[in-house]
Amino acid sequence: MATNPTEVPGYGCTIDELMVVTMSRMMGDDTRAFNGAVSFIPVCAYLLARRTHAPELVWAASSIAIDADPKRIPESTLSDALWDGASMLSNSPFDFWAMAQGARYNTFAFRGAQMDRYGNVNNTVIGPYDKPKVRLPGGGGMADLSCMIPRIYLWSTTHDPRTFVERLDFRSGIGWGDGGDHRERLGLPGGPQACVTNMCVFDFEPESKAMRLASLHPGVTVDDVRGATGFDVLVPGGEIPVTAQPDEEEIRLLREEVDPTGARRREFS
Amino acid sequence: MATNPTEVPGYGCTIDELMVVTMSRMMGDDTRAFNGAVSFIPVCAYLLARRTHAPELVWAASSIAIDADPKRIPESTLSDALWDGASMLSNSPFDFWAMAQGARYNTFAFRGAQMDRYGNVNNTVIGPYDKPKVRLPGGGGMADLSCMIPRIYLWSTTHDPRTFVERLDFRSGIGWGDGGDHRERLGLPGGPQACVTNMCVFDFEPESKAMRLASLHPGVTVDDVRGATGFDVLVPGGEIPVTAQPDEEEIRLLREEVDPTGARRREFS
Amino acid sequence: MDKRRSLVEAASLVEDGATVAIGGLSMNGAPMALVREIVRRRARDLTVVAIVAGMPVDWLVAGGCVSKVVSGLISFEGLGLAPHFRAAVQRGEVEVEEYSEHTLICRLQAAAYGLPFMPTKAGLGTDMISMHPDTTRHEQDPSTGEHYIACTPLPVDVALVHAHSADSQGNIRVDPKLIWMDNEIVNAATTTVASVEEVLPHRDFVAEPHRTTYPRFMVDAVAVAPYGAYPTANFPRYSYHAQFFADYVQATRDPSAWAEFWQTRVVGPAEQGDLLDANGGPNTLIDIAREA
Amino acid sequence: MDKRRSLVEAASLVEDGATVAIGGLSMNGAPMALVREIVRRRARDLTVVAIVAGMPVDWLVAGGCVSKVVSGLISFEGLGLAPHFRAAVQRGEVEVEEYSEHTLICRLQAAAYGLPFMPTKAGLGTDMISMHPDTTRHEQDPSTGEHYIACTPLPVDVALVHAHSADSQGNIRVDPKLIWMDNEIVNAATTTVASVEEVLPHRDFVAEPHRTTYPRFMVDAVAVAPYGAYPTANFPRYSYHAQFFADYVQATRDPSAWAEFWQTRVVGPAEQGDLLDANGGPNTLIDIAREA
Repeated sequence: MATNPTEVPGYGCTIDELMVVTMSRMMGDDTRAFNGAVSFIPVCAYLLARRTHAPELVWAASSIAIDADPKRIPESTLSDALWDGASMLSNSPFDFWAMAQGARYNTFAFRGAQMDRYGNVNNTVIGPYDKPKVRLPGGGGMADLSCMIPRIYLWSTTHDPRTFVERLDFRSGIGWGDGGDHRERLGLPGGPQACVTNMCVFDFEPESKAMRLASLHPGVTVDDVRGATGFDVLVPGGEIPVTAQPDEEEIRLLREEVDPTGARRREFS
Repeated sequence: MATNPTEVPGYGCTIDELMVVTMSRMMGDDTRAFNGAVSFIPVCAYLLARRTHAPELVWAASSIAIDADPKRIPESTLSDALWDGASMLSNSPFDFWAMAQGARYNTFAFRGAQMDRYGNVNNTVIGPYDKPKVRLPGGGGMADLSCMIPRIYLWSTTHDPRTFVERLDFRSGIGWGDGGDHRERLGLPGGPQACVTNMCVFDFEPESKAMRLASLHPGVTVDDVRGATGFDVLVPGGEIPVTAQPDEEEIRLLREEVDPTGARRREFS
Repeated sequence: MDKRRSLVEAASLVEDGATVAIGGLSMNGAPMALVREIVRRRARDLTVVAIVAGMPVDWLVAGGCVSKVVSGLISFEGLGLAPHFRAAVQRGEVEVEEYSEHTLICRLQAAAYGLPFMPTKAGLGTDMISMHPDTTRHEQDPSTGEHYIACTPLPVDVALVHAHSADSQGNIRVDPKLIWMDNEIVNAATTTVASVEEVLPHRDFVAEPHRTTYPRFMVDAVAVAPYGAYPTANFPRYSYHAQFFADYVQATRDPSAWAEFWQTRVVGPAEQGDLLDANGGPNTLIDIAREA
Repeated sequence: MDKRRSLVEAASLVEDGATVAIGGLSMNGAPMALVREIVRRRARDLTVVAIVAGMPVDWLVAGGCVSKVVSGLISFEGLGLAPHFRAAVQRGEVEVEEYSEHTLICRLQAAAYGLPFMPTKAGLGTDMISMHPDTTRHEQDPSTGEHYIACTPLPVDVALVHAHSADSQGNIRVDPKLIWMDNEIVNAATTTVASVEEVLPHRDFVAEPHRTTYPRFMVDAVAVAPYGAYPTANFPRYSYHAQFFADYVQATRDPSAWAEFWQTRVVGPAEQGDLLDANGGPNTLIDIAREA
């Protein structure tokens, strides 16, 4: 079902593991996160961060099970198998949506079949809406949570020009919108902080809010990223750093405790 | 604490009992009622109706405890002592207010320190709002539920010109508003159906929506009612009926099962 | 009033052309036994409201029952896309009116609460809003200038939910009270039909009234359906059946395999026991039992 | 993070001039132990938000702590009017900003949800609305012409609630989850302070996570206060103490009786045990125990 992600040269881990560790290090003790469907990479990242540098981090499994500590990560990240060890099972409309609207949660990660330079995503259709070439699952809570939650993280395991596009076929969830101060004008809090892909890490240029190359995974060049991205990538002057290497302990925890069955590799199928 | 209500001449019961039985007979199997604070008369009426002619009647004690069957009626009609035997304890904002807004409940009874001819009530202040002569408890849920619930019943144990006034000092809850089609124009469902007092029963004239004498309690004359009412009472032509006599079984059930400690008399203090 | 009905009787409350809302969320708590009876009686022209769902919508589409899906997300998550739903939409046979989860919740709440709209920040700046400006209107507060979306009422004819238990009067327990968005569809619906794992004596509801989720007067019919959410989960009693999802997706790749799968493993079996028998019997029940 | 604090420390989070919202409803579940400490430390100039309440507001007014009450209803129900509240309002010393219950809930929700307003039909055609047209605006939906009330946000500095139990991290159980409107004030508040009957081991919360009412990250301080709702009720553990209410009302009729009552039976006792001792001791505990 899942193909094996590639080795990261010289890092003693595979690309899924580098992505998890990279995202994990973006989280802190003040992170209050939850997850939606098919969110293996961020779920691993939250669980790993809690085991390493952010013990106070809040994570609501499936947006339901607060402080869960699952024995394994199942095929569905909305599954009850993810809820073991929770100290609260919250009631969806009354508890979860109240907390999300009030930004009691502050962190949400999402991906899409398409993503544009401002971190807007499409998970609805490829092609025209009424007669789509590909009908995708739908935006789910993306349109909601991208408007409610201040710290948005994006990820993609398929960094290619079909995913990173000049123009979305449909905007299911908002990133920085049309860029610049668009979110602010709409009264929306925060915005996308970073995008972790299987090739690199993007941040967002503070003025234009366009994706900007922040680090390259080992063995990847700026030209590789440019060639794999459907829009013009902002590349800052000077040396582009290499994405930092995971510690041995991070890799061990991820493999042995956080995700022993390798659910994270499902995103590479 | 509570003074004894007067005997109803020839009926073998006291006025509180006649009021309860009269209100009880207005309820049916399709009644879905709840109660607020200090609502002894309607609580007794719902419980009695369920024991006599309306076994399917729904009553949520304190707006919380659905189908409760309390052993006694306590000093507070919002008290947990009223909840015994319930088949559901509902969660106030999420369950109760959803059901009230959606008119899943259809029946609500309220009284006020002042009431006008259209069945609007005041339970907020006597005198000017900012420097009141008497500060009353407040409207509570009156303004809400009088807008949400289609079948409104009013009652008063103090039928006098201070209670039934030409003009309220404050409109805490809406009856028929300014009369006529005022409720309809505001998009509000139904309206007051009847007002049961210690002297008589009022209904509402269909066009003007003004209170109209429907029946007189034994020993009370039309002039008595006129003298005790601060606004002009509509009196229909012909003989005004006498309020129907309670059955012996109704009185027995009320005294022995519904309200053995006589909490209903608290409204006559 | 005795609200107990057979699954067939309960499912018959969903008339052709109705707007029917389906409870559960993704792999959890869908009223699959009721959905199966709707498919078996060949209902037609349904508008299906499903906030986040997969298998129930795919069964209804595969059965030819659906003209429109009003939804936030339809998939099998890590186990694949909903294949019949996807194909039917791509062929133009089924219309999708897509909303986000919260705008859909707000539309259901507006219907339930008798309000002209419910406001939310959800969806601002997305195509989810520009796509249906009549039902999700982008507005600005006249006093503060703040942007919001006014979500108009979405009335529902029948809500279908699966729960843990009921009494004969139709009081319903979802236990624990993890109700996803089921309350929203029950509140918005004219008629509510519930399948339950078991019927308990009324006295059990009186003994623990805080565990009751829906009161009798909001429920129109109750049908007993053990494992009535299968192949989705009924937390904490049983989990979803991953193998069923995998076999289902596999079968759709070959028309003849699919015809047999559909007949033998979905619509053919007569009762709940037969359905479970056709899908692995006791081994499946052991497989989906949750670890304590 | 250990959120446990003494009652004195917890109550000190309510600063002079703060807007403090008080949980419970009428005779049920008010955070009386916290209120008593606020009175004892002579807090001043509080704006008190209490949807439907009695004794906690009367104590705060009697203690001279209150400049404004934002409320739906203040009384002791069948046991009388709240005497200090009433007298202070009639003397013009305390301002009352009166709302109805639902418009107040909507104002708290608007604050909690970050919305410019929440709509409701509540209050249409009443003076409750015309009294404060800025915070409860009578509007008409531009599309349908339907009337509604737009309730603007009511931000709260501190929410005070009483609950059954907590763990040391601040996870809170209201058990059963009969939360009145407490969720609304907790959601709307910057800071939440909870008193609880007892602290339980964290593993008890993990064993039955569906019984948790508020998660640790929404709670700032937890103070243990056995009988912390006394003289109001803590369903299902104990009922309100009717005799206390009767004695209280009686004492207010004579200034010297009142001074003694206030000192010996309300503010004087040091700890919760002393308070109960001063109000009848074990006989009172037996009196307020609920019948099984």
